[in-house]
Amino acid sequence: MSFAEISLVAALATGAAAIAAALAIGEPRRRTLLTGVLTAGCGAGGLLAAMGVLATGRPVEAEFPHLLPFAGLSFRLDAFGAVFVLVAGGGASAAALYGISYTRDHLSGRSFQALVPAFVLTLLLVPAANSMSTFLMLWELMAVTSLLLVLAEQRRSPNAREAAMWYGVMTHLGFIALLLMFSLLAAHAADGSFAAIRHTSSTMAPALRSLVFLLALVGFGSKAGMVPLHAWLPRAHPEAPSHVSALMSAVMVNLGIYGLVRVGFGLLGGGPSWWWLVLLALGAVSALFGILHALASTDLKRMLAYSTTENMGLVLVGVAAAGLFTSTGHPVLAAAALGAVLLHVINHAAFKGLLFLAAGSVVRGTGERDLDQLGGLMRRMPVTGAMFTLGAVAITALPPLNGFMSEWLLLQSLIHGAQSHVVAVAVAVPVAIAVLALTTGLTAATFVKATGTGFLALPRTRAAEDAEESPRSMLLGMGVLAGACVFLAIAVGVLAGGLARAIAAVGGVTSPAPFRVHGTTVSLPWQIVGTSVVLGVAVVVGVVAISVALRVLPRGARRRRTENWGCGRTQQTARMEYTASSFAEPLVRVFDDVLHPELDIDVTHREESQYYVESISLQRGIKDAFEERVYRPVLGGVAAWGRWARQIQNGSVHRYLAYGFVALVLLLVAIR
Amino acid sequence: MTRATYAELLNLLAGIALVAAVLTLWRRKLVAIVRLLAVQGAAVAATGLVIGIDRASVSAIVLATLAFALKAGVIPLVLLRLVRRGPDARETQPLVNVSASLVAAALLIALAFASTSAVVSLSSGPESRVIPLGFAIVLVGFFSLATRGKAPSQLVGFLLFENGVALVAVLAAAGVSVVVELGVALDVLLAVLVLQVLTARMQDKFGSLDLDQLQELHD
Amino acid sequence: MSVTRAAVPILQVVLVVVAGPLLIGVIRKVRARLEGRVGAPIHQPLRDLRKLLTKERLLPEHASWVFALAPAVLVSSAVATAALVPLVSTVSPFAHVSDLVTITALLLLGTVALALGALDPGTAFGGMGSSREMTIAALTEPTLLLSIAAISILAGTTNLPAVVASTLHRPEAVISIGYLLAIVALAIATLAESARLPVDNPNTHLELTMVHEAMVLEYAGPDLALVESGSSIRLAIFLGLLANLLVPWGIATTPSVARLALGTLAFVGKISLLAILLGVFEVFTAKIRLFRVPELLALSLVLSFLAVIIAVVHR
Amino acid sequence: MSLFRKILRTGRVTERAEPATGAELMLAGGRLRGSVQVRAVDVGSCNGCELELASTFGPVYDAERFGVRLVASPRHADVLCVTGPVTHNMVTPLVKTYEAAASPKLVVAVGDCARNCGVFTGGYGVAGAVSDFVPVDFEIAGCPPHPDDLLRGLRRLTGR
Repeated sequence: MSFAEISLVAALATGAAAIAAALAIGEPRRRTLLTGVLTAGCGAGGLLAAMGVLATGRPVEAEFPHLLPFAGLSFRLDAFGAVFVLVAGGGASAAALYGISYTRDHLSGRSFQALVPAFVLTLLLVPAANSMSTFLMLWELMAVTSLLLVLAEQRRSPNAREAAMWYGVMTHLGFIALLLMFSLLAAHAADGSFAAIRHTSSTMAPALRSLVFLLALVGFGSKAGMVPLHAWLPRAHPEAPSHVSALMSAVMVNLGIYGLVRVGFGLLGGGPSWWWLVLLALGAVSALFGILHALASTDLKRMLAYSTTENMGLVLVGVAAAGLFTSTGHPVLAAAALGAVLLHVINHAAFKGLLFLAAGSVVRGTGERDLDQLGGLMRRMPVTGAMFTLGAVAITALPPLNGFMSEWLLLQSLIHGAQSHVVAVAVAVPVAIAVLALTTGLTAATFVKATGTGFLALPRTRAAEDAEESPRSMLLGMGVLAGACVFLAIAVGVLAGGLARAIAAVGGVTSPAPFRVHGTTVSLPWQIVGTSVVLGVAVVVGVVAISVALRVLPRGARRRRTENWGCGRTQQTARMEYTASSFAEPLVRVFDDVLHPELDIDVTHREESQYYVESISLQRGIKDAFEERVYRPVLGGVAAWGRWARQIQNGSVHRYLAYGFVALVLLLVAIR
Repeated sequence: MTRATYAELLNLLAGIALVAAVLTLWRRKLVAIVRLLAVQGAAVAATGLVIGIDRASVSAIVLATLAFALKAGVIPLVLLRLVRRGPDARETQPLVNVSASLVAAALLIALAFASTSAVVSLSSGPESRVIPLGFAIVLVGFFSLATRGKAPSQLVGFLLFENGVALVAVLAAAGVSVVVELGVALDVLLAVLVLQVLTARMQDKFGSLDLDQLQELHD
Repeated sequence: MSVTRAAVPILQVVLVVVAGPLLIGVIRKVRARLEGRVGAPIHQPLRDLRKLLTKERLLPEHASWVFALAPAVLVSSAVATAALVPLVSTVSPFAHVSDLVTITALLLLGTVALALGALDPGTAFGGMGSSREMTIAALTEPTLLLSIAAISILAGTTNLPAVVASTLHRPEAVISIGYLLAIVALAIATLAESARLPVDNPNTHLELTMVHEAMVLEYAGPDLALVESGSSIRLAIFLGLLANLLVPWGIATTPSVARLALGTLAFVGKISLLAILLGVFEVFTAKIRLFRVPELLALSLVLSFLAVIIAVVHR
Repeated sequence: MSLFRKILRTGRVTERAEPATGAELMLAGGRLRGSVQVRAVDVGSCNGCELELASTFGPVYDAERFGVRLVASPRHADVLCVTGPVTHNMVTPLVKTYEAAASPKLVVAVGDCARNCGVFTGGYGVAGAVSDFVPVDFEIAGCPPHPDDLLRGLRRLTGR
């Protein structure tokens, strides 16, 4: 038995043990503790297994022919799937540690405690599924467990039910799409196993292949929060308990990407460029739309959820680029783009998980999610504040942290791809570059807003004023992910080999020397490592040196604390400082064609004269354009159709008999 | 001149013409917009001139010079008079705001390049490689014709459009059709004069050149 | 040889740290002369910095470590950039990581750090400044990256020294319309990034019109010195980069002492010329309204986009 | 272009300054030699002094050539040029401004009102002279002081 197999089995065993512990142990504190530890162990096991597979490139296989009627279960964890198991394992262990004290107070119930490890197990197993039936079953399990977890706090937050409804409906529409897609594929194959499908998919009719791809786009895209199928994401992710939000936003969405790549490249073996142009457009729109809404929203967790849509958009752009480059005969660039995709999936898991955990710790410390009500937390919750800042720097793709590496790689592959001689590519790619750049800039603005108004400045409410720091296990959970962010930045070169194996394992993308863009001076792994280390060292050393240098100045040793300079105002309060909404206002105004901000101001005058103002209240709402324009009409249409359908059956027996008779006649006519 | 410099020169001129078209979307001052139009006309005519020189055909050179006088001289001057007579010297209410129309212009340019790729690959001469730029000018001109509120700036849009057509014609037929082009330019001049008279009338009647007000008259 | 090669980054850093404030001095001098004044001597900004370093350090009552750290991050990111980009010479131990995407990211790091530092004390103007700064920065990113993409497509690489070298080998590339458009777009982006007119007025005293100034209202003494020198270094880098992309001649391609000396002279000459032009330009332009800035940046975006497309099609 | 022609025609309008007298008083241990940032604080003046101060920094007198610059925040300032008698409402702002500046810092009382309430002595709105609230290091007399005097005073601070 190989190392990977052993650790995988260990992971499954501990996972099962965690569920058992959650159900068996009566005393809540011990239950949360043991379940958390075991779940973390399960995650760690998955992590190790993935590392083993990535290191050797040898897949782990298992067949259980009789476990499921007719189909049986078949697993095969190759290097590509291992990347996602890696992410799931790491994220799960951090979230579980965090959960120990996060859930102690109000979420220590048996069912909830048991659901978390179950969810983690599905996350670990989905990338290992090797047949249609196995995949669909695990996929559905994953959806159901996460759905129940979203509902966990329905008593405390009224929105949870509505969110869960959106999530349930949309994820099942996605499931139907996937079911259709796999049945189409399997219909042409000997059986439902991926190997068989891969074998015969090339013989399918082009139109059918395209249909399969589009269905995959719908099914997996909705899971990845791709616009316009994103509507559930900014609802469901914030409503779940924060460590579950972290798991959903950092790990589960990635599986949408996994499925898309697995089907698009692995099973279908690539396709015509218009597939990828469509995907490119959708990805770019998702990125821009997501970050604009993240910028405009003041709810901390909702903002993070929208930024997940944005990051998945970037990843989808990468996938599309890989597809385009493959279809136009640039396998090397395709490999680079796919490498960027995988790297960004890993990085995003690290910093998005970190940010969600930090947000959870804020919610726990203040009971507030609205940035306009927070402020000054950096001095009251120093560790959480530092963690959030780190995550913000990482997600803004600033050197020397990890987010920079993957965006750098993505941009490199795009810039070099723009030199393609296929005009469609040559025109589409610059647009993608522009969107990427704008997204980066807006991300910077968004997270300066979040950090600056949430953690810096003066507290705006009592809640923020008497916030207290979270217990140790939560900080530990964040620390793990923060460490991951730093490690991934400095030691990204370590991953290069594994990523190369993963790309090779996908199939459909074949590259002689992965990560080597020939004809230019870019040879990626080398340079990424070089860049990260050089920049990291340079900036850190610089900061330290300067801080020290200031101390040796004649008066540099100590600082005099003074009152803020308020232009001599006699008193200044937190009401005078910029809130999150006011910070975002200029950009919201610039992009009002997209965001359609609704502003209503009502001024109540004193009765004696309209020149004396009693109070002014200002409300700004920003609605999701796609919900307004797409969802409402569709839902309305469905409802109308339902009303029409009701007329058909009015309960009269004769009419039903008549239906039967007409049907029979038609049948006879048909088979004549 | 060498082929390289010839091709580079064509690019440069066509590029100037396109940039001028884009700038008309950015500027608000009608006078500035008309000046940009003059610059563009000059660039387009110069393209014809360069091709004529390259072909060493006297007639082409002569006609190009005439076109130059017309596009960079007469038409802009007429327009300037028209603008100076007008009450409001700036494009106040474009139907699409400036930033949005600039982004739209970028997309139109991309579209132009994507759609004319076939033409470019058709012949490998340096002229044909510049055609996408001309086509982009056509699209941008059409765009500003469609989205500008004031009569003069709409006129400018129309003339941008015409310059684009001229450029494409010159490039496609590599200078031979300067005759045709000149004919077009002439009746465009005619159209401009007519429109000037009309707008002058509007001016005197309603005291403004705002087309929405015409709309109101209609209903 | 290897010694001089290793000395290149140090030389460049020293150069920009000194030249940055002098550039500001030159710009002020030019403006003063055109306004009919004598103006402060060119080395006045250096004097100011020296004095600020001897002053007392203040910390606003509500500020956290972010406020204290921001200037250091700003300066060190700028210094790191100065070490990477080819200002004096195209050969340097960091040549392989000196790439355009990295540079933009590094400069963005400085911007973000200062924006956070401005929000930290919780004053109204700090928030206003940082909000506006981030707005402008966000809208400038696409132009920066696209113009960069255009140039690197023409040169076949995003590695800066390679780009400059390729321009040296193919001077005719500079007059190609794509290249020129990219440079123009980059110039507009430079004005926006380094808070000059018409985007921001560096010597306004009216808080409500401030962008960059409003962010640094709370900084005093040595911290202010850091902020000032940090932004002046950024200006020097931007101008030097622009100069070397447009007219790379004179830059040292071999790390010999003589060539480095020549390169230094050329660099100083180019950026001071650009600074004079900037000064004249600022006398002749007014600051545009904050909500007209997006239009300017949209224009530069279109230009850079056009540059990319032309570069792709006519390469 | 018309502006450019104007510039050329106007040329330099700054008046020649008399050479620096050797007898500068070097306040703050001469740490401000050659570089002084000034923050003007109006604590209730009739704006006469402001006008003169403005013209001191204008083209004709051009204080900037001696290393003096007006700044927007006391945090950036070494010298507070206080004008006018301190009115009741401006007492706190004056003290806060002084607190906000980083030492070494100097307070210059510009004009007679600042030195000793001038014509406003005993006015109902007047709380007192500047020196009653913050330590004044240096005074420039006059009602209002002539730009020449202001220039001379500022030059004694910069020592140039």
